[in-house]
Amino acid sequence: NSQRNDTLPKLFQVDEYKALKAKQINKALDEAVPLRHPAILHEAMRYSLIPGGKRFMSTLCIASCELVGGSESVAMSLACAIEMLSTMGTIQDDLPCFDNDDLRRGKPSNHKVFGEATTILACQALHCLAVEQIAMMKTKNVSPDRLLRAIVEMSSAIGSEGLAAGQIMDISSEGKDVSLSELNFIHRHKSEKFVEASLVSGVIIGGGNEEEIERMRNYGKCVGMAYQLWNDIVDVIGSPETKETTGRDMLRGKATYPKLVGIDESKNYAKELLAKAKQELAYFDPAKAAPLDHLVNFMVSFDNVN
Amino acid sequence: NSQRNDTLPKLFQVDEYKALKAKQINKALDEAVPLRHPAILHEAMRYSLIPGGKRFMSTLCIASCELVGGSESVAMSLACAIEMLSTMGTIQDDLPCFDNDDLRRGKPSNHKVFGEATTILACQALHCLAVEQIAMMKTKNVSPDRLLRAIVEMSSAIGSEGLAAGQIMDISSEGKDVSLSELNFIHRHKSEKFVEASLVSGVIIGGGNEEEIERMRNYGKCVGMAYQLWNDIVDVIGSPETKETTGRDMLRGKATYPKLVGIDESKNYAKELLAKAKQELAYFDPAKAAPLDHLVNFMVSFDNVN
Amino acid sequence: VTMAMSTSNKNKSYWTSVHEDIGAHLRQAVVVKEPVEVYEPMRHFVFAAPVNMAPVLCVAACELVGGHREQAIVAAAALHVMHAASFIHENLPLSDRTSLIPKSKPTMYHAFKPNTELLVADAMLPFGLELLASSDNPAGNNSGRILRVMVEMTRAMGSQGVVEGQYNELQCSQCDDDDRKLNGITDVEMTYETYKKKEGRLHACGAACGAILGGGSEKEIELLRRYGFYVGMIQGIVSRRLGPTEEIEELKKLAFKLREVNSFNDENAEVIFSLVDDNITHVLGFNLG
Amino acid sequence: VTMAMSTSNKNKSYWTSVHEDIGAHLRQAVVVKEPVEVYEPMRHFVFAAPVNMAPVLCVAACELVGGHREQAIVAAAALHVMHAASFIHENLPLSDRTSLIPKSKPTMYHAFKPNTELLVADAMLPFGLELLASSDNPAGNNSGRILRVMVEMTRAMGSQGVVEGQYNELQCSQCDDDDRKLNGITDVEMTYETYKKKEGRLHACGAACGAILGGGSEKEIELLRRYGFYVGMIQGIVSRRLGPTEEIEELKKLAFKLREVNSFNDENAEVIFSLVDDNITHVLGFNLG
Ligand SMILES: [Mg+2]
Ligand SMILES: [Mg+2]
Ligand SMILES: [Mg+2]
Repeated sequence: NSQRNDTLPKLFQVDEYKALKAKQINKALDEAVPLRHPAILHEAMRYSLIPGGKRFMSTLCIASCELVGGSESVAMSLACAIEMLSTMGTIQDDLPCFDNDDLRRGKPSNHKVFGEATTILACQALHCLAVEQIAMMKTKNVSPDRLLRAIVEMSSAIGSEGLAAGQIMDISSEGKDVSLSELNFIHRHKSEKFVEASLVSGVIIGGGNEEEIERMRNYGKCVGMAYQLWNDIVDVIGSPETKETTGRDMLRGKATYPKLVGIDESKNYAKELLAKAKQELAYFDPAKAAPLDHLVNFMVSFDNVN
Repeated sequence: NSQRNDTLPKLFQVDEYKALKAKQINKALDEAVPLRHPAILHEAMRYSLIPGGKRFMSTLCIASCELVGGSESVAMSLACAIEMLSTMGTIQDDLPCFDNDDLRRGKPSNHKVFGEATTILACQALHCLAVEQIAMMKTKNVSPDRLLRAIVEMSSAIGSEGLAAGQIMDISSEGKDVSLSELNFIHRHKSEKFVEASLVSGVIIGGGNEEEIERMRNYGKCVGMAYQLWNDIVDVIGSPETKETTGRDMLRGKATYPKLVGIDESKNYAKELLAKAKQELAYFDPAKAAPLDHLVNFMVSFDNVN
Repeated sequence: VTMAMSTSNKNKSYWTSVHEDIGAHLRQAVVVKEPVEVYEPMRHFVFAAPVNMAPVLCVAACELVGGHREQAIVAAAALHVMHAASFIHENLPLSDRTSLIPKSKPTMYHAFKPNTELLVADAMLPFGLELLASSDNPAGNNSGRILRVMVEMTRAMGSQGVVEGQYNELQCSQCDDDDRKLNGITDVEMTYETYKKKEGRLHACGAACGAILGGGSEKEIELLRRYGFYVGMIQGIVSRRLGPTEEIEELKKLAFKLREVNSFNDENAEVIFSLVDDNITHVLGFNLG
Repeated sequence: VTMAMSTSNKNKSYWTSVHEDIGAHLRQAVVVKEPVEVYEPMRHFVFAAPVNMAPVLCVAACELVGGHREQAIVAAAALHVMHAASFIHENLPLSDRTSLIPKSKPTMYHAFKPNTELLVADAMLPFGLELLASSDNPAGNNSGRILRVMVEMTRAMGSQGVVEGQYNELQCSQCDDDDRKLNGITDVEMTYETYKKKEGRLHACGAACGAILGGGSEKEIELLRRYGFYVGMIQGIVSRRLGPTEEIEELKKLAFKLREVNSFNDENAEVIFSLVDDNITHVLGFNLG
């Protein structure tokens, strides 16, 4: 399996791919949230959504959909939904009752511009619109039961079996000593499930069969958890690009993997997860799997980090 | 300690004592719940209270109060309160959402006469009156902090740390296999605590010191649990007087000690508890302890049962 | 004196039984499991949120078009769960203002800190959708209808429905009389827009979803949607104690008019239209009295 | 435009802070511990029960007579817990009738079966009393006042107070118009008796308990008891949407008159009497508007 990297088309231009997808997603989002009445409410929805972050999750979703032969146009509604849901999470995270951040990506956070009440309403509106995006997908190629399944997949990832559950546990363990199994619960629910669901729902609407869905789920579990470990590690030793440690988690006294088991152990666990992910991906056609493989590749070499 | 029985005044007439106390308690209760307006509501309160059961708990309370030198008049308000609380329990027990019994002691149960809504209101009224009885005790010999302590003692025995907790657990374990530790929780909360509190609060308002209170608490724990075991056993093998098994618990599929550990084991445990109770009682003046000792004596010889 | 059961009593017991069936479904669908920290707050708010009539309308509409109760009961439960999210939002104490909508009533003490309450609300919408999806039959041949109901519900709860209503309410409470004069908008107009979007949309959605799930025709779905809209409007006016009584009477007339134009079985129609009958709603306590 | 805080805003934030302090005390006093089966339903109902003004009155009265907030906050929490028991009772679905008081609103779905709900109510009164007793200082030299407050509370909740009110309400709902004519009693009279006993007694108790715990004189205690009574009566009328508006105005006048005869510090009195001021209560949402 360690040779597998070599069988991938070397010429795949991951940066171009990411830039292209991000551009297409941004365009789709711009159309998905028009400035309807009431205008300020819709402005609040758009403010944090466009332009947003790196569109990592939604690009993963498009890649997984295309992997099983789905078209980008089929994946785009789902990708928009995923961006709406993940934006909703970051908006709420900045609220005074959570991290109380006045800035996000250099500009005032949503509630600083629109007030907390409007921000919370905008979040619910984004949430509803996200589901509507999936359900109303303008294509005849996806059956209702697949759309329903994709909605359940995403709902489970953000609700009482996912993100919200993880965050509630995170809050209720504040100021307490967190055990490794509790941290696993939090990481799995707060981070891993959303990555997993983004990938799996892509395969579902792309027309993947049960085996493909299952493989992608296993792949998603590994990549999702590795992604959270990567963030935990970067918080301590800095990212490869900036070489600057953010240390935010430490400042907030948050439980992280490095804090509980040390940096080396954390790196090893992440590597293990990524190796397992590669195994799962090996099930698919290498040429079609190239985008996914390259997309998560930035995490592979933890040793490059610092 | 097995000799202790012999040191007790043999001439103590327990039946006369019980009859006398019951008569006095009945008289006090009659005065404690006058037929105020609204008349039917107060009739509902009196209907099940007067005449009620054997006044066992309230007699124990008077005996424990007198044991530490308190007067019967001091104990009487408390005894009335205890009867109100225990009547309240039996009234509710007959309701359709519990045992759905149409009869109690040969006459129609409270809700059959007054309707469920009025019955439930009468229960709350009895509950309030019980506390008022203790708090408004017409005596200058008992300090407010002792009255307060007696109220807390009784409240704890019937509320979320006592009877109600035991009953909720009982309900929620219906149809499930009950473990011995769960049965212990149920028995302790549904039965033991009320006996314990009746005895302890008697000592508190009787002016007992901390050591006396503690001894009586230990005594109460043993006697209370033994009393429940006695009832469990009688349900299977019949009471010494009637020789008739009621078998009600078995009919309802209720978890009991005999069901979980067998009759012999249950008898042995009860005997053990009663022996321990005697030890605790030995701390007090034997002459003054005689009433208590005789009152619980009916349970001593389990072998007489059947 | 024992009397034969009157029509009014029959209608009452119909609505009561629907209400209780939805409650029973919620009881078994929303349980406290481990970790308790997550599921206890969720169960608390599902059962602490006040009832509205959208769920019972959903079931009644389903039965009226010839569907079975079990086809709509899960959707009704989901409607209540989603409404519970709005209830949390409205009562959330925010740091830049006391509650989301200051004029609403602080009807309860807060059981949890604001961050937990907000997260519980976040979990409600997906939970409602999961619940709804679970009512799909194993063959999956009902997916089309369920998907359509999901669109109905997310639209009703979103920026063109309940959220818009809440946003209006918020604006209403923030601007003073001078602002209103400046914008040439009256308090009553503002409020009218609010309950049109909030209660109106939600109840319209409830009735429409029931009709969809019960297999009603498009005409039946739209007729019942309109009826639900009137019911919601009345509830909106009554619950705010605002707006003139004549308006309520007007809405009731409109609602009854729908009965005349409909083609439903008469006895079944009698039941659902009893919801705008004073005697029924007073007893049911749904605040339409 | 930032403006100096008006008196009205000051009063609002006073009541809001009292409300929030009571809530915070309840949050830490009522926790879900093992066995969850017992304590989860209890916590649910403590926080699902609608608020009334008796607890905030208790705290305000204590502060008005010169006491500290912490002397009354536990009693206020206990008052809410006991009121929660009545709330459960009123909504209990009974087998011989739908709910204890049929005309009350089925405001929520039932989270538990009736037997559990009844037992939870049973646990509430003792829990409230235990809570209250826990506020006694270690030296126990406050026992006299606490004991007096216990008598106040159990009397207010008992057969001459809330229970009598609930019993009246029950009678009211059961007898038809003919019965009423026969007994020469009108619906309004019956209802008046009800909220006199229910809301009136409970709020009178709240204010009196606060005054007792704050060390008020007998005159102050009785004056505040009367004030609480008027507040409760108004709440009773408004919450039932029965009784003429003039009656509310009359009660407000009576309440304000108490302010004139009192000897309190003027600024503090201003705050507590603001509870019958429309602007305040509308925002607080305590249904006095
Ligand atoms: Mg954060
Ligand atoms: Mg943050
Ligand atoms: Mg029984």
